Amino acid sequence: MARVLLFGPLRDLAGWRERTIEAGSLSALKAAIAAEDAALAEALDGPGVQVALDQALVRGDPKLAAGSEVAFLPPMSGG
Amino acid sequence: MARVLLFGPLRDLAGWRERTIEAGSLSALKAAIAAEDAALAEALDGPGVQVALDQALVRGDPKLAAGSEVAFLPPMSGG
Amino acid sequence: MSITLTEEPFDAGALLSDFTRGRTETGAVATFTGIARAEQGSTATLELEAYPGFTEAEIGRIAEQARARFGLDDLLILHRVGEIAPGEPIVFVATAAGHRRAAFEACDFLMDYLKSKAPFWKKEHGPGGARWIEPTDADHADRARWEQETDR
Amino acid sequence: MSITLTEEPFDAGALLSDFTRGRTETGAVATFTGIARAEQGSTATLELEAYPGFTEAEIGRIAEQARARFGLDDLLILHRVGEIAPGEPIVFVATAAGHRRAAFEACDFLMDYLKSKAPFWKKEHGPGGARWIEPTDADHADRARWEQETDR
Repeated sequence: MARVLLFGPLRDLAGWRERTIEAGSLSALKAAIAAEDAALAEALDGPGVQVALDQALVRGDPKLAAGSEVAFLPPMSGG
Repeated sequence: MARVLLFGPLRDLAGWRERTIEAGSLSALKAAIAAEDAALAEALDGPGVQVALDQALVRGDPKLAAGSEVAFLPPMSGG
Repeated sequence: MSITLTEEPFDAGALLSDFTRGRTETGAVATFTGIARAEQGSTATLELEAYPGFTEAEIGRIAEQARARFGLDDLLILHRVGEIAPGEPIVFVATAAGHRRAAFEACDFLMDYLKSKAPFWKKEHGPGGARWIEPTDADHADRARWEQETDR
Repeated sequence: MSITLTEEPFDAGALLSDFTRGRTETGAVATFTGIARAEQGSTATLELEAYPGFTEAEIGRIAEQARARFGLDDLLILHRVGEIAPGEPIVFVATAAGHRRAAFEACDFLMDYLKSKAPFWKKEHGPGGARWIEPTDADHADRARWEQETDR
């Protein structure tokens, strides 16, 4: 069960900010999202979207542990 | 009678900050000062010393009116 | 070194008073206060979202860079999140250094970073609806100045 | 636009609070606070002399230049005169503008002027006696930056 967080425009698009989703890897997590919201899944792969796993930026397809926190960060706007 | 003001190191050298001196022009004023304090008179002509007449910088040998304020400004140090 | 996010309005002056107090070895304190503009009378409200923990840590990394690069004695960053009304301060940065050039440059550097790259997402609620905002070209150009300087 | 000389210690934060209050159209406020350093534990006191009237007028001329050159909404300069103890603020400059670059640059410009050319005479009373101070080479170099920019 990963805790999934969405920020900025991704949150508006999805209609939620935080959910728990069953997935053992980032690619499995995205597949689970795509199965119910194709537009959101496409946006998560959009230009400039970064992924943070337990508050550190990651690339590739990391494994997810029970209680992992996965955040999808669209391009940052600055303050 | 001109009101004469000294600032910074000129004031320390002269031992006074403000005096009234009888003089009809800047050159006459300097001559009056030289008559009693040659070291001060020399310092007033030293490098970077500016003269303000009634709070405006002047050059040359302006006439002094009764109640003129003449200030000798050594090089400014900034704040 | 203090980095804080807050949902409450703040008084930049009170922060400066605290920051300046008792600094007998610091010659120079520079500050910047960013204020939400009313944008010619429109009553736009800003909504600023952060990723708690991550956002402070990312700002902290850059603050540590600034401290080392400019030889700062200390720095303070306070940033609003949540809903911000026109006229309210959004961000306050203070830098303390021995001499003024370091204090000014560090403050400028930190603001360029905060405005262009810090992990915030900003939404403007105006009369015509809401829209997400991205950094301006000027913000990117401002930040790029510091990278060019490093290359020299 | 406010230019003041004062013989009393002041709180930079209180000045910033007043300066910032109610500015709904100003996006950016930059400040600088200069503090008398204790200079590695020596207990030097500064004595700063101005020519009342003339000094404010000269600073006002430069302040008006800064206002026009950088498009400032407002500015404030407060400068101590008389005896200043280590740790006490000597000068506070605040600039308000629509955007941060103008506010920063104007504040920097005003400080360079104040430190190198403003009509003050500064005496340091240290353990080894008193001496009059002239601007450093760095102060002159800082100020010269703005003249080069005008030439371009």
